[in-house]
Amino acid sequence: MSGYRIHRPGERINRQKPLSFIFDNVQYKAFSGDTLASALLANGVRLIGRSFKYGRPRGIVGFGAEEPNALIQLETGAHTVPDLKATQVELYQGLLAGSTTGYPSLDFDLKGLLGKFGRFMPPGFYYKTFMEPVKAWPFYEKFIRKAAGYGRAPVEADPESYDHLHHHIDVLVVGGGAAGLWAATLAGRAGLKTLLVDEQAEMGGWLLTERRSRIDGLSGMDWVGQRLAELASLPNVTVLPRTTAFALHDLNLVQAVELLQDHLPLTERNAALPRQRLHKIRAHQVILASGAIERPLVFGYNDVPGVMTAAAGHSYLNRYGVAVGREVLVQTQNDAAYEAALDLALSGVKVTLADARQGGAAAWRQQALKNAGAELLLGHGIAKVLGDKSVTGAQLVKLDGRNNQVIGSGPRLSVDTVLSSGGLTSTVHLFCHNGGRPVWNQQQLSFVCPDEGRENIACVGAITGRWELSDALSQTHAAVAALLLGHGRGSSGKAPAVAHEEVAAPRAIFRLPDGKPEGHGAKAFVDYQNDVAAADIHTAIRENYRSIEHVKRYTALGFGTDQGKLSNINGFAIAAEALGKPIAEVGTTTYRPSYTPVTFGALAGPHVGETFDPRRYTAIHASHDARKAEYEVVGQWLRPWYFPKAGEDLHAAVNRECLATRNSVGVMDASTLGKIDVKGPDAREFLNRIYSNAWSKLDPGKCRYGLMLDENGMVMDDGVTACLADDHFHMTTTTGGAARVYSWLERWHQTEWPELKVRFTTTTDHWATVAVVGPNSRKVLQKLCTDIDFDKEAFKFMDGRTGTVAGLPARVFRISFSGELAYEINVDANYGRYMWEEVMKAGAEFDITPYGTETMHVLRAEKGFIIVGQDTDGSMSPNDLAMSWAVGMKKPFSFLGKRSLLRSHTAGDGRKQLVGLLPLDPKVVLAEGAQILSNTDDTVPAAMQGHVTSSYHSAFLGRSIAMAVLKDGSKREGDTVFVWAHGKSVPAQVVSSVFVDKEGVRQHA
Amino acid sequence: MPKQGFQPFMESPLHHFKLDAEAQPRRTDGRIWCNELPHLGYAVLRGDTAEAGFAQLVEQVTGLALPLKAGAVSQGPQGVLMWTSPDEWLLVSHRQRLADWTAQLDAGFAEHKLFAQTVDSSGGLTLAWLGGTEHLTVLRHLGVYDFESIPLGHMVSTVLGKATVQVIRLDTDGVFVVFRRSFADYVWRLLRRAAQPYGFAVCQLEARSDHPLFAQLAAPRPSLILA
Amino acid sequence: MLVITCPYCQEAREEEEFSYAGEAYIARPAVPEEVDDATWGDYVFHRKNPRGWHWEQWQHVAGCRKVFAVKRHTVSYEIAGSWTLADGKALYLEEQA
Amino acid sequence: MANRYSLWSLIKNGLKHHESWQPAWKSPQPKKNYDVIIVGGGGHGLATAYYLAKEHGIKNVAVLEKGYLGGGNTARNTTIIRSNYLWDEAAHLYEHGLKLWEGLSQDLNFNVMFSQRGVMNVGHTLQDMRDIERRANANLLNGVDAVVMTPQEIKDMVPLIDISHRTRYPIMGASFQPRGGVARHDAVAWGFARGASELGVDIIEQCEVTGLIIEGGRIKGVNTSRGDIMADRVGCVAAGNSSVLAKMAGLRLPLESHPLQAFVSESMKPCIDTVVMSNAVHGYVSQSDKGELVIGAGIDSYLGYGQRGSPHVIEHTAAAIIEMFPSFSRVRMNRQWGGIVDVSPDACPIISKTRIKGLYFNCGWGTGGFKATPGSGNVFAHTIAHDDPHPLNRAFSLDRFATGHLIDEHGAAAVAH
Repeated sequence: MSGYRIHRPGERINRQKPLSFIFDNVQYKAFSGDTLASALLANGVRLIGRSFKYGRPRGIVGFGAEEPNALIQLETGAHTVPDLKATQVELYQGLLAGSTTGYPSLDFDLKGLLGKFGRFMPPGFYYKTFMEPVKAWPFYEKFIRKAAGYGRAPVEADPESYDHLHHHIDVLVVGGGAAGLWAATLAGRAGLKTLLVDEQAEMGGWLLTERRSRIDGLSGMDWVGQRLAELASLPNVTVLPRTTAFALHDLNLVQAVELLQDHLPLTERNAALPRQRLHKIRAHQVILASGAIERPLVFGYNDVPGVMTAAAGHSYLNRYGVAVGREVLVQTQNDAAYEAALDLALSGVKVTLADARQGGAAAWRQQALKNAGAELLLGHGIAKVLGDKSVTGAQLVKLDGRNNQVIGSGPRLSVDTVLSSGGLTSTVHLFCHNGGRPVWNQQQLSFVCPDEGRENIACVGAITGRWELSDALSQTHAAVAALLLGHGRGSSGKAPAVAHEEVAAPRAIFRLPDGKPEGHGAKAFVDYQNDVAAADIHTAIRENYRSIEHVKRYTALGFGTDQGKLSNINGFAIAAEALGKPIAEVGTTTYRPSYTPVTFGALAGPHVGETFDPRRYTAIHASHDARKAEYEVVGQWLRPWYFPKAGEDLHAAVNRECLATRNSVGVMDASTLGKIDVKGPDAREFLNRIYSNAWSKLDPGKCRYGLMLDENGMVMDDGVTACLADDHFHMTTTTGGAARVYSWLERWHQTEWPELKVRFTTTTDHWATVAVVGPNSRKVLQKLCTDIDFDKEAFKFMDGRTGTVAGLPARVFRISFSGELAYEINVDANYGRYMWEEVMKAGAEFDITPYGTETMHVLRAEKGFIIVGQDTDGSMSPNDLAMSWAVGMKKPFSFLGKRSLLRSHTAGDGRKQLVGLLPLDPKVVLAEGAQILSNTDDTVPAAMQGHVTSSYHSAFLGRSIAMAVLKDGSKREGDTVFVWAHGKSVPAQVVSSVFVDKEGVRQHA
Repeated sequence: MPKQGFQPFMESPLHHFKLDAEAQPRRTDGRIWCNELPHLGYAVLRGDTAEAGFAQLVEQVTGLALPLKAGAVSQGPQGVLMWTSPDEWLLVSHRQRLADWTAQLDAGFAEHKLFAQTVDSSGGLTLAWLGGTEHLTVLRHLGVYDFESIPLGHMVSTVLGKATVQVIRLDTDGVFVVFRRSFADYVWRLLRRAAQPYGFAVCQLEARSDHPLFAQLAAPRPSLILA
Repeated sequence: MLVITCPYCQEAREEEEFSYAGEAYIARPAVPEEVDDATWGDYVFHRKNPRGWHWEQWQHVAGCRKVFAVKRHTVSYEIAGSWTLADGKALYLEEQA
Repeated sequence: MANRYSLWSLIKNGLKHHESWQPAWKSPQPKKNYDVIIVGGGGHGLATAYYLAKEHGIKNVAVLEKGYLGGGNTARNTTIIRSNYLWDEAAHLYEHGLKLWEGLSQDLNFNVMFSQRGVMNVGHTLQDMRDIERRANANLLNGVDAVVMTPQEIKDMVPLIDISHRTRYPIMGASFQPRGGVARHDAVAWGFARGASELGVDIIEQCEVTGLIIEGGRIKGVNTSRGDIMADRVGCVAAGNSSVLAKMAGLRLPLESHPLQAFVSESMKPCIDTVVMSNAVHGYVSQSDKGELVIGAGIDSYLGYGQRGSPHVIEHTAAAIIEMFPSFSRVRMNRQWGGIVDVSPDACPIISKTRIKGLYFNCGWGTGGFKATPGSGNVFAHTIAHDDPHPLNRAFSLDRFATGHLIDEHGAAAVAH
C-alpha cells in the first residue's frame, strides 16, 4: 500500500460524508469531493491499466484532463460509459468502475508478455509486417483489434437525455482559476453580459492545490470565495462549473459541455433533467484563461505505476488529503515542483528532490525544503525507474551543466513514488482550433498564446506563459482593462496584489539522459497512452518521417484521448533534437476539437428519438390511424401505404384497393403534394420558362400537367398546375420535391428574371387534398356538392372549379393519376378530416375504398405515368421518358434545360428510354431494380441495357406489368429481353408503357 | 368561409395532444406554461409598398398600419399584421374577420389594379403561446436566434430544430410561436421536451378583449371530436 | 458557423437560417440556342471556385426567403458584406472591371 | 528493395536498436528537368508516380508537395474502400482500384492494413430499397460483389444497430459489398512514396507550385517556391485545390470545393466489424483497428477551403449515428476535423487531358477519393504516359460537361411522389 489519507488544511474533500465505491469488484471507502483517482490512490491502488502496445502496467499520472493512463469503464448496463479518465470522475456513493485493459486480467496480461518483445515493435511495425501470407491479414487484424481499444461501447440504448442551450453574450471567460475569475470580475463589474465556465466541479484552478499564495492579503481560496460571491451578486454574470469549453469556431462560437448529473448516483438523477448540456456560445469577446498543465520529464521506465507529475502529487495531497507515497523522489528542472516537495515533506513524507539544474531553485526555496527535512540533489536526473507494477526505486545520474549529457553515476534511491516536473505547458487548444498558432517561448519552455491574442480573443494568465501568480494577475488586469476600454467601458478596481517571489530559470531539458544512445537504454515514454518512447521519435525521423505531422502519425504521438496534453511538447522537443532544429521551427501539430472528449449524446442534444427529424402528418392522419393504415415514409411525411383489412397482407390489400377503385370508387389522401400559389401578370410567362411545356394558352378553369427540368435538361419535378384566373395559378409539385421547387422558383425569379411580376406563396399545408377516383367518383361528388355542375360536358377532364363541397369552400380539379374518372378536392386543412369523412359517408353506398401510395403506384403504372425519383434518377430527359409531348421546343423563351436537350450526347442515339415490360409468364412480378440484358448468355461484365423502375401485379389486368428504362427502348417494342436479378433472369416483352385504356376513355368518362 | 355551423368539425394541427383535457389554470410558479391558440385565421399578404394606395388600402380595411420595418408588428384588438419579407406580411385574426378582410382586400387590389394579393393560410398555420419566467430560455434551448433581443412589438422568423417558426413578442409575459400544420407535432414535442426541466404545463388561455391575439379566442371553442 | 447579414431582415443571423445558393452573377447566355455545346456546358457546370474572395448567393429560407449576394473569403470565411442582388451586382461589376 | 520490410527485418533492426532503418523515401533537391511532374503529394499523386515508374518505365519523375506527404485529404478521410458504384463506367474504374487494393500491401511491401470487412449501405425507404436492388444487380453484372440484406441479417452482422420500428427512419434492408472495407490512410501515402522513391521518383516536400509555365499551348514546367522546374508533362492531382491550379493555366473546372467533416470517438474494444453507411440519415461509421469509431459527417453546403466546417453539421451527424446506434449516445467524440473535397456536378472524377498539351488533371473525386487511390494513380499514369486515356477513364474526361454524357452517381433523387 503506497498512498494513504492525510489531513491537510483547506482540503476539498468532506470527511463528514464518507462514501463507498467499487473498482474491479473490490469495495473501497472514500469521501465526498474525491475523484475516482484520488480515492483509488488513497486506498493504495496503483495498477489501473495496461498500455496500448506493450501491455505495460500503468497507473495514474495526472489529476485532471491530462491523464493518459487511468481510462476506466464507469457503471454497467445502459448507464455504462467507456474510457472516462479516473481523474475526472467525481466520486458518488455506490459508484461502480473497472479497468478497461488487461487480458485475461489486469494483473496478468497476455499483451504484457508480448510486450517483453517490445524492442521488436518499433513505430510503424504494423506497416512492416503481417503482409504474408496475404490471406492471413484478417486473422492478424482480429488480434490487433482485440488487443487495442480501451473501454467497451454500451450495448443498450442511452436512458438519459441531453440538451442544447444557445448563448449570445458579451464576454465568455474560459477557465475559473485566478486569472479567469479576475477577468470575469472585471467584465461583470463593467456591466457586460458575462459567462464564466470551468471544467471542474469547483472554481479556483491551481489555487485549489496551491496553499501558500496570498492575494490582497487573503488566502487563495478565500479570495476565490470572495470572487464567487461577487460574481453571484452580479445579475449580468453566469458562472458554470463542470462545464468544459471544448471547441472554438469561427466568430467566437464556443461549444461547451456541462455535466449536469454525472456526479450524482444513478438513483438520485432527475429524469426531467438532462444528463449533460451542450452550450453553444456566441461571444463578442472570448477571454481564454485556461491555464497550463504540468508536463512530466522523459526518463527510463517513467511509466511504472507510481510515477506521476509533481502537480498531481501536490494536488492529491492538498486537495484530496492523499499522500501518494511514503518515500517520494521529486525530479524537476524548475522551481515550481519545490512546492510539491515542500508540502509533502511538511506532511511527513520522506522526500528527495533531484533537480536537473546545477544551481537548483531560488535560494529561499532550497532553504525551505531543507528546513522541512527533504534531501536535495542538484544536477541530478533519473536514468531509470525501478520496479514493475509499482515503483521500488530509481537510479540517478549526474548531469552535465550545459549539454544534456551524463557526467557520472548518481545514487540508487529506494523510493515508492516518483514525481516529475518538466515545466508547464500552456493550454492553448481553444486558441488554435480555428487557425490561431501558438508561439514558442524559450524562457518559459512552452508554446504559449501571444499576449495580443487574436481579434476578439484575449489570452490571460498561464496560457500566455505567466507561470507566477503575481505576473498572471497583473497581466490579466492589464489585458482586460484594455479590452473594456475598447468596449467604451472603464474598469473598476486595482489589480489584485500578490507578493512577487524570486524564481530561478528552468532548465531546457525534456528527455533526461541515461548515458546511453537513444534506444539502447530503458524505454523512456513520451506518450503514455500510445506507448510512444523517445527512441521511437528518433526512429521515425531516421526513416524520413520528418514533418512533425509525420512523426505524430507514424508514432501515434498525441493521438490519444488525452490529445497529447502531457506529451506534445516533450515529443516536439525530442523531434527537434533529432532533426537538429530549434523547437520553434519544428512547430506543433494541429490542435483540433475537442479539448476533452464529449459524448455524442450531448452533440446531438434534443435531436434524437421522437424529435430526430420532423414527422409530418396530414390533417387526415387520425382517420388513417382509425382505419389501421400502414405508413410509408416519403421525405419527412408519413403517408398511408395501404389499408389492410383483417388478415390481409400488402398484396391482398392492394389488389382489393385497386379493383375497388377501377370498378367503383377509391379515395386517397393527396395532401402531401406540394402546392404553390403563383400569381401576377407575368405568372404565365414565368411558367413558360420554368416548365418544359407551353402555358400561354391555358384558360382559367383548366389544368395542365407540367415537367420541370434542371438546366442540365433532366427531369427534376412534375405536377399539375391549374389556371384559376388569367394571372393566377395553383401549382402542385411532388411530395418530396415541394421545398426544392418552391426555392427553385424563388431563386430563378429573384436572380434571373426579377422584372417578371409574379409571386409565389406556399400553400402545401393550407390545403387538405382528397382524391376521389373511379367510375363512381362523379356520383360521390354530386352527393356532396350542389354548386358545381359535374356533368361530363360541363366539367371535363383537366378542368378545375371552385365551389362548395360538403358545405366547405373548395377547389375541385378533375385530374387523374390513375386513368380513371377522378377528382381532387382541396379544402382548408382544418376541415380536412371532416371532408374525408364526408366523402367516406357519401361513398358508402358505392363501397368507397381508401387506398394508399402502393395502390396509387399500381394504378398509375397501369397507365404508364411516371413517378419522379422512381422512374427517373436525375439522368432522364423528357425524351428519355418518351414525354417529348410535354416539351415545347418552339416556345419563344429558352425554358430551363432546353439548351441541354440539344447537346450531342443528350440528343443522340443510344440513350435509355422508358418502356413497358410484360413478363412472358404473367404470374411473375419482376423485381424493381432488376437489370435488363439482351441475351441470356451474357457474361460478366454484361452489357446492361437498362433496369426495371416499377413493377407490380395488376389485379385489374390479372397479370404482372412493369416499367423500365431500356437502351434505345423507343425502337424496341416487341423485343424480348431478359430481366436479371441476383443470378436469375426472366424473359419479358417490350411494350408500350400504357397498359390500361390506351385511348383514355375512362378518364374522359 | 363557412359559417359557424361548420366549426365543430375543425381540427387544429395539435388536436391529437388533447390539450384542452390537459389544460389547467396558469399559476405564478416557475413553470413553463404553454397552449395552442387554435383555429385562428391567417393570410399571407403580398404587395409592393412602392405602389400607391397599397398600404393605405391595407390599413383602411384592417385598421392595422402596414409595418414597413423588418420584423415589425402592427397590432390592434382585431389582430396583428407582421412584416415577414419586404413584399410579404402575415395577417392573423379571427377566422371570420380575416375572411371578410381578405375578400375586401382582394377586391380593393383588383379595383386599384395593384400587383398585390392575399393568400389564405388558415389551414396551414397555427400558433402557440409560451409563457413563464424561463420561456425565452426554452427557445434558447431549441433555436440559435438571440431570442432575448427581440424587442416588444416585433417578430422574428427563424428555426427551432428543423422547423421554421415565427416568434412574436408583444409583451414580456410570453411569446407567440407560429408554425406550419405539418410541423406542428414536431414543434410541440420539441417545446415540451425543452421545457421539461423547468416544469412544463398546458395552461388555459383566456380571451382578453384588449389583446390582439388572445382577443381572437372570444369565439366559442369548437369541439375537436369528429363523429 | 457563419454569421450572415440578411440585407432585407437587416440583421446578422446564424448560418442555419440560410441556404447556400451558389456562385453569384453567372450570366445565362441570352440566346442559349446560339451558343455551342462547350459554351453552354461552361455556363451550366464550370465555376470559379476561388481560393479567396467569392461572390455568392444565399437564400434566407427561414426568414424572408430572399436571395441576396454575399462576398465571402473562402479560406478565412470572413464576410466583406452582403447586398441585395441588384446592389451587389453593381459592386461586383465594378470589381470585375 | 534495399530495405525490405518483414518480420525478419524487424528482428534484425530490433537487435540493432533500430538504428539501421533506411529512410522510407528519399528527399532529394529538385532537379531542373523531369520527364513528368506530378503536382500534389497525396495518395493519388504518389500512386501516379509509382505506376509511371513501375508500369510505364518513366522514372524521371518529380512529385511536388506544398506541405508534407499525404497531408491533404489522404490524412483527413474516413478510409472507406468500396467499388459498388451504379454506372458501368464508375463501377469498372473503382473495381480496378479495389483489385489493386487487394494486392497493394504485398506490391508495395508496406502493410496498408487493407481490411476487407465489408461495406454496408442501409436503406430506410421503399425507394432506398429499389435503389439498393438496382445497384446490387448492376454490381453483380459488372463483376462487383454485392449482397442485399434483410434487417435481421443486418442485425446479425451489426448487433448494436437498431432495426426496430421505434426509429424515425426504420431500417428496411441494406446492400453489402463483402470485399469493401477500410485501410490505414496515412500508410497508403507512405507506402506509395516509398515504392516510388525506390524506383527513382524524386519526392519533393515543402515545394508549392505557384504557377504553370505554358508556351504555345504546351506545358513547359512549373514555378515553385523552390524555383522553376521544367517538364513536358505535368499531372495535377491536388484535390480541393484543383481549381486554383487550373486558374494558373487559364482553365475553369466544373468543380466546387467544400469542407467535409469527420470525427472519431475514443478508442474502444471491437464493437462494429464492418462499415455502415446511411445516406438517408446522413452518417456513416466504422471502427479503426485502434478501436476508434470513425464517423463521416456531412459536407458543408458552401464553398470553402478552410479545412473546418460548421459545428451543426457534426451535431447532425452525431444525431444520425445515435438514431441508428442508440447505445453510442454515451460514447464520446475525441477529435474532429475537416478536409476539402472537390465536388464535380455528377459526383464522378475528372481524369483528363486538357486543351493545354501535356497538362493533365485528376480531380473531382469529391468524398470518394480515398477508395480510388491506387486505381486513380494507375489510370492517370497511363493517361500521362500515353497522352491518351486508359480505357477505364476515357469516360471521365472534361468534354462530358459539353456533350452531356454525365455519369450521374448522385444516386437517385429522393422519391418524389
